[in-house]
Amino acid sequence: MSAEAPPAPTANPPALLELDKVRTFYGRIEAVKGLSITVNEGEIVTLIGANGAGKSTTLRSIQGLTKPKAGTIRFAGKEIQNAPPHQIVQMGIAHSPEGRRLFPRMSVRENLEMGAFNRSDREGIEQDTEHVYSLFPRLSERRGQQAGTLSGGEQQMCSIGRALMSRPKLLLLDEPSMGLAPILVDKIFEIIQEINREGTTILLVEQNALIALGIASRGYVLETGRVTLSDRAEALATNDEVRKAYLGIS
Amino acid sequence: MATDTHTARRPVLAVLPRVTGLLNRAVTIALLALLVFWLAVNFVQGPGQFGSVLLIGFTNGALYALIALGYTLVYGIIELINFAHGDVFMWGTMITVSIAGTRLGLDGSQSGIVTFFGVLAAMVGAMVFCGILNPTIERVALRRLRNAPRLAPLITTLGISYILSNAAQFFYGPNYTGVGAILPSNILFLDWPAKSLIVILATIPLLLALTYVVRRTRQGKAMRAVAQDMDAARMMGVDVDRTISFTFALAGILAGAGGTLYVLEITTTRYDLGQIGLLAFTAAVLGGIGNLTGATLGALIIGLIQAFNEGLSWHAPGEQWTTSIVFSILILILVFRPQGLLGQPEADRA
Amino acid sequence: MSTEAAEAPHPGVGPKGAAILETRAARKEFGGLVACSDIDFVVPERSIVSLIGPNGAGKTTFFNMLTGAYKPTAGEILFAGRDVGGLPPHRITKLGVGRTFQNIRLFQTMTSVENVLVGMHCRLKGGLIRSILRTPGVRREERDALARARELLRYCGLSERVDDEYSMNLSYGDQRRLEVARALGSEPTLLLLDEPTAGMNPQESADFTRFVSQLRDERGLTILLIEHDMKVVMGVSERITVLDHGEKIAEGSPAEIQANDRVIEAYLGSGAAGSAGAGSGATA
Amino acid sequence: MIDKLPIPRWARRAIIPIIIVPLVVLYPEYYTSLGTSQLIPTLSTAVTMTVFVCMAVGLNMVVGYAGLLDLGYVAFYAIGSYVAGWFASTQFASHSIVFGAVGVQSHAIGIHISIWLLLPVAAAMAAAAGVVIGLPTLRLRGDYLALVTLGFGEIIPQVVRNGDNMFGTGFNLTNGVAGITPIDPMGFRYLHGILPFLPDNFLLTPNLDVWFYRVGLLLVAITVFCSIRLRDSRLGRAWVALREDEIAAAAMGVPLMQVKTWAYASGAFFGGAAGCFYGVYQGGAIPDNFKLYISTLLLAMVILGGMGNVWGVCLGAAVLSYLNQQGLGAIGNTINSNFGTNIEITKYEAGLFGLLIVLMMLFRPQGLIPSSRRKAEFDVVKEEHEAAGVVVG
Repeated sequence: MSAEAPPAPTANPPALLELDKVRTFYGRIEAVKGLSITVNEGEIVTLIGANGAGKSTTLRSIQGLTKPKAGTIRFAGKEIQNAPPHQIVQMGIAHSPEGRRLFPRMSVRENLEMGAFNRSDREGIEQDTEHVYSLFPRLSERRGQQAGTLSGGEQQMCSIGRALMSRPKLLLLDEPSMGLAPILVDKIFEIIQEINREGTTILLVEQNALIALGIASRGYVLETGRVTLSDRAEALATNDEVRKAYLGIS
Repeated sequence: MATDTHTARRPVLAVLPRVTGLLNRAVTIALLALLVFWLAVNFVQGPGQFGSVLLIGFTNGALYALIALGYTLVYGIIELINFAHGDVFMWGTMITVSIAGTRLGLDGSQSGIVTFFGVLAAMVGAMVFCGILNPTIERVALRRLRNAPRLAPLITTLGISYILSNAAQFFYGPNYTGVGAILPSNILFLDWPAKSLIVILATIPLLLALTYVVRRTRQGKAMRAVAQDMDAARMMGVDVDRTISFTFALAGILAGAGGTLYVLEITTTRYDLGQIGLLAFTAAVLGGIGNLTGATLGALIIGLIQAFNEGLSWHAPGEQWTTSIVFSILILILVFRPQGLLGQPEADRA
Repeated sequence: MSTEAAEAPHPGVGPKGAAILETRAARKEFGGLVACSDIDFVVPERSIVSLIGPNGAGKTTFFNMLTGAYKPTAGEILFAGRDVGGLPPHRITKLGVGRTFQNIRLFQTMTSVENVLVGMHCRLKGGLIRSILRTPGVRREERDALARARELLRYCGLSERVDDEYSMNLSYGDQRRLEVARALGSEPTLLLLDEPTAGMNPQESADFTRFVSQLRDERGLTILLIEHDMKVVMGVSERITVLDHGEKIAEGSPAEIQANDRVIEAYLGSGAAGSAGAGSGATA
Repeated sequence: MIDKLPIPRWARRAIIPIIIVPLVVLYPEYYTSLGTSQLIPTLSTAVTMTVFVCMAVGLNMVVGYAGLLDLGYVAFYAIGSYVAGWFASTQFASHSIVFGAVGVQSHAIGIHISIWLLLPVAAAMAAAAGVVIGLPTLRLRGDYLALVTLGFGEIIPQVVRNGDNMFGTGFNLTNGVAGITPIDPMGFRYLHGILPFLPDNFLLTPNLDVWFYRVGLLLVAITVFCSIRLRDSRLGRAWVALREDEIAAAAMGVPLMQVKTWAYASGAFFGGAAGCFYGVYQGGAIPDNFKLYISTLLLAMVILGGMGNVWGVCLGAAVLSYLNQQGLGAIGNTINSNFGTNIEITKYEAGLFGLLIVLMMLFRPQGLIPSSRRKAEFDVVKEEHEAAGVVVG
C-alpha cells in the first residue's frame, strides 16, 4: 500500500456539511432514500458502494444539480437544499464530476478560468492558477491545449484543478480514478491528500474502495440509496463484509 | 485516399471511392467554372450593373447575417432551431415603421442630423423591443421544455411564429406597410445607392460588438461554457437560465437592428416577412450552425446568390427561382461538407 | 457465413490458433493528431486478448477502426483473411464482429428483447413488403428470433422479468449484461468488449471474468477486450497488448506484461498490478 | 377505471375500436341528425380529415418511428396531386390516351388513366422522390437533415409554380400558378351499373362526398394497417434503434442508409397516395396548396397527437384538420351569434392555431395519446425537471 496512514479524527470538529434524511429521485427511481451523513472540517470522507447505490446522486444533490425531494442539507450552518447551484458554488462547494466534464473546446487555461467564474480578484485567480500548475505540472505544459484533446489522466487533473479554482471549502470528488492507468491513480490520490493538507475538506466518491479508504479518515457504505455502514476508514477496511463486497477480498 | 493500398485485395471496392471521389471533384470544378464564366460574361456585358448587383448582394448578406446570427447563437447554446426568430425580426421592422415613420414622421425630407438621430432612435427602439421579446418567449414557452425531447421546443417555436405573425397582422393590417425613402439614394457623384452602403457600414460595428461580447466578456464566457456542457457550467457557478436568457436577448437585439436596417433598405414590410428567416436560417446552416463567423459567411454567400440571380441580365434564372437555387446550393454543399462551411465535424461519439 | 448457423456453438472459421483478426500498420489520424500509429496486431482464433493502456492511448480509436466506425488513415485490417478497413459498420458486423460500448449504449426505450432483436437485424431477412403482408416465412422467422433472443438473455444471466422492461429501467449490471446479449444477437465470431467491467464491484467483475471465459469455451468466440481492471485482465487474457500514445509498446502473456519495464513505467506503476488496480488485493 | 374491470386484455383493447370504428364508418348516415350546428363536421370536412390522417400517419413513420425530422412533407402531397393532374386531365393535350377512366370520352385529348390505377402510381412516385430526397441527406444528422427536407419542401412547389415554361423551353409541365384543373372524376359513376339500388342523385354533391369519404377511410385503413405492420417488423425495430442511437445501431448491423431510405420512402408513399386522392377530390392540383404551412401543420398533427403512436397521430390529425378546415371558423361564428360579438375569427386562425400548439406543448408535450416509448422518455424528463427545481410558467 502506498497510501499513508489516515489522519486521526480530531476530538470534536465542527461539521462543515450535514445531510439529514435526504431523499432524491432520479427519473422515477428514488436514488437516495433518506441519507444522513456528516463531513467535518478538514476531513476526507469517502462514500463507497456499488454502481447505482446513489453516490453520484448524493454529490449532485449537495451541489444543487438535482434537487432533493425531502430532507435538509446544511453547509457551514446554512440550509442549502433549495439554493440554485451557482449560489452553492459561491458558498464554497466545488465539484469535480464523474467523467470530468471539461469544456472540450476551451483550453486548459480557459477551463481553469471557468472554475473561477464567480471570482473577480484577478491577482488571487492568477495565484491560484499558478498553484494548480504547481500541483499538476503536466497541466502547465498543456495550458494552451484544448481540453478535449487531453489524455484521460490530464483531463482528470484539469477537472480537479478547475474545481480548486473557486477556492472551495469543500471539494466533491466523483470517481477521480475512473479510467486511469494504475500508475496515475496513485499520483492523483497523493495530490488529493496534499489538497486536503492545505486545508480543503474533501468528500470523495470512489469505486476503488481500497484506495479511497486508504486516504480517508471516515467512510460511509451506501447500498441502494441508504447508508448501511459508517465508521472510521481503517475499521471499514478491515470489516469482513466490506472486504468481501467492495474490496474483492474473500 | 486511404484505400490506395487495398487495390490489390479488392479491386472493385477499392477503386470505387477513388472514382466517385474524382467524379465529385470534377463535377465541383466544372460547376465552379461554369459559375465563374457566367459571372464573367455578366460583368463584361454590364460592369455598372454588375457592380450595383454586387452591392445589393452584400447588403442582403449583411441583413441576413444579422438574422442568421440569432439562429446560430440560440442553436449554439441549446441546439434549438428557433422558428420564431424570423418573426421576431419581422417585429423589428414593424417597430421601426412605427417609430421612424408614424411617430417621428421621417421621410427623407428632414435634415441629416434629424434623420440620423431619428433612425438611431428607431433602431434602439427595435433593438430594445426584440431584445425583450425574444427572452420572454424563451422564458414563457421554452424554459419548461429545456429537458424535453428535442421536437417539443421546436414545434413550440413554430406555434409562436404563427402567434407573432398573426399579432402583427392584427396591429398592422394584412397589407404592406412602410416608410418613405428616409436615406438618400445617391452619394455625390457615385451611382451607387448610398443607403445600401449605410446598411453595410451599420452592420459592421454590430458584428464587432457581438464578437467582443462573446469572446471577451464574462457573459460571453458563460455562453460558451453553457454551449459546451450545460451541467458543467452549472458546477462552475454559471447561472444557466440567465445565460440562456441573455443569449436570446442578444439574438433579439441583432434581429431588431436587422429589422431597422431592412426597413431603411427596402422601405416596406408585412406581417409574413418572417419567412425571410428561412433564408437566414439556411445561411446559418450553410456556414456551420453554431459558428458565428460561419453564419456571417453563409449570409453573405446567400445574399450574393440572391442578388446575382435576381439582378444579372445574362441568363439569370430570376426571382421566381431564388428559393430553389439557394436550397439546391445548400444541399450540394452539405453533401460535400455535412457540417457546413466552417462548422466543426461531428464530435467523436463512439 | 451462413446466416442460419445459429443453434450450435460456433464451430469457428479455422483451426484454433490461426489469426482471425490481424492489423498491419493500422493508422488513424484526426487532423494532425495521430491517435493510432501503425499498429501491428494479431488475435488468434478462439483466444482471449486484452488491450490495455492509459486513457487516451488510442484503444477506443483502435476499436472503432476494427468495427468500421472510423476508416483507417492507412494500413490494413484483416478479419478472417479479408480486408475490412473502411467498410461500413453494419457490413463488418455481418461478417462476424460484435461489440459493446465503454459507456453503455443500449436503445433505451426498447425492451430487453427488442434490443437483442435489433442485434439480430443482420441475421434476419424480413423485408418491407413481406413484413407488411406478414408472410408465413416472416412469421416463422420472427417467432424463432424471439425465442432465440430470450434464450440469449437467459444465457447472459438476465431473468425473464426484464424481457419486456425498457432497457433504461434496468439496473447497471443488467444493462452491461444486456449489451453483451445484444452483441451476441448478431452471431459474432469475434466479440469486442470495451471496458465491460467499468463500474462493477469486485464481485461482479469476478463473475464477469468467468462469463468471458465461458463465452469462449462454450460458444467458440474469440474475445478482444479493453480493460482497466488489472485483476480482470490478468485473470482472463491469454495475450495482452499495451498501447501508449497511440503506439504499441508491449505485447505478450500476462506474466510478461507484468514484468515489462516499459509497461510498468508507462502504465502499471512501480507497485505493479498489485496495489492500485481496482481493488485487486494481494490475494489475487 | 377500465383497467380495474375483470375483462381480458384483448377485450379491453378491443372495446375502443368496437365503439369508434362504427361511429367513424357510419358518419355519413347519421351526421345530419346531429343538428344543424356549424360545429358538426360537414362531409367535405370529413373527407379532408381522412386525407390529413393519411398524410400524418405517413409522416409519423419518418418522424415518430425513425426520428428523422421532415419539414418538407408537403412535397409528397404535391407529387401525388400532380400525378393525378398529369395522367387524368387534359394537361398533355398533344396525347390522347384513355385507360380505364370512367366518364371520359374514349377519344378525349390528354392522358386519362383511371384514378384507381393512379393512386398506387402516385404513391410509388412519391416514394421514389422520398428516396431521392433521402439519398443526398444520408450522411447528414439531425437538424441538417431537417433543413434539407425543408429545402425540398420549398423547391418542389416552386418548380410546379414555375413549371409552365420549364427553363425557357416553352414546355408546359405544370400549367404554372393556375395549376392543373380539372382532374378526372374518381369514377363512382361506374357503381351505378353494378349497384342498381343507388338513387339517381347519388353522384350529386353532397351525396358524392359520401363516396369520397368511404374511399378516404379505406386509404386511412390501409395506411394505418401498413404502419402498424411496419412498426412491429424487423424494419420498424431498426427505425427505433436508429432514433435512439445511430452509432450503436450501425454497430449492431443495422445498415443506416438503407433503413433511413426506407423510412423516407414508406412515409412518402402514403403522402403521395393521399395527395393524389385529395387532388381528385378538389378537382385540381394547385400550387398554392403546397405551402410550408402544410408541412408544419402535419408535423404539429404528429406531435400533438402523440409521436410514434398511430392512434394518437390519427386523433391529432383529425382534430387539427377539423379545426383548420371548419372548426375555428365555426367556433367564431358560434361565438358571434351567441354573444352578439363581431369577431372575424378566420383572421386570427393562424394565431389561435399557434396558441393551441404552444399551450399543448406546455401542458401535454408528450401528445394526446403518447406511445409507451415516448411516455417512458417523458416521465424521466418530467421528474428530472421537477427535481431540477425549474420554475414552471
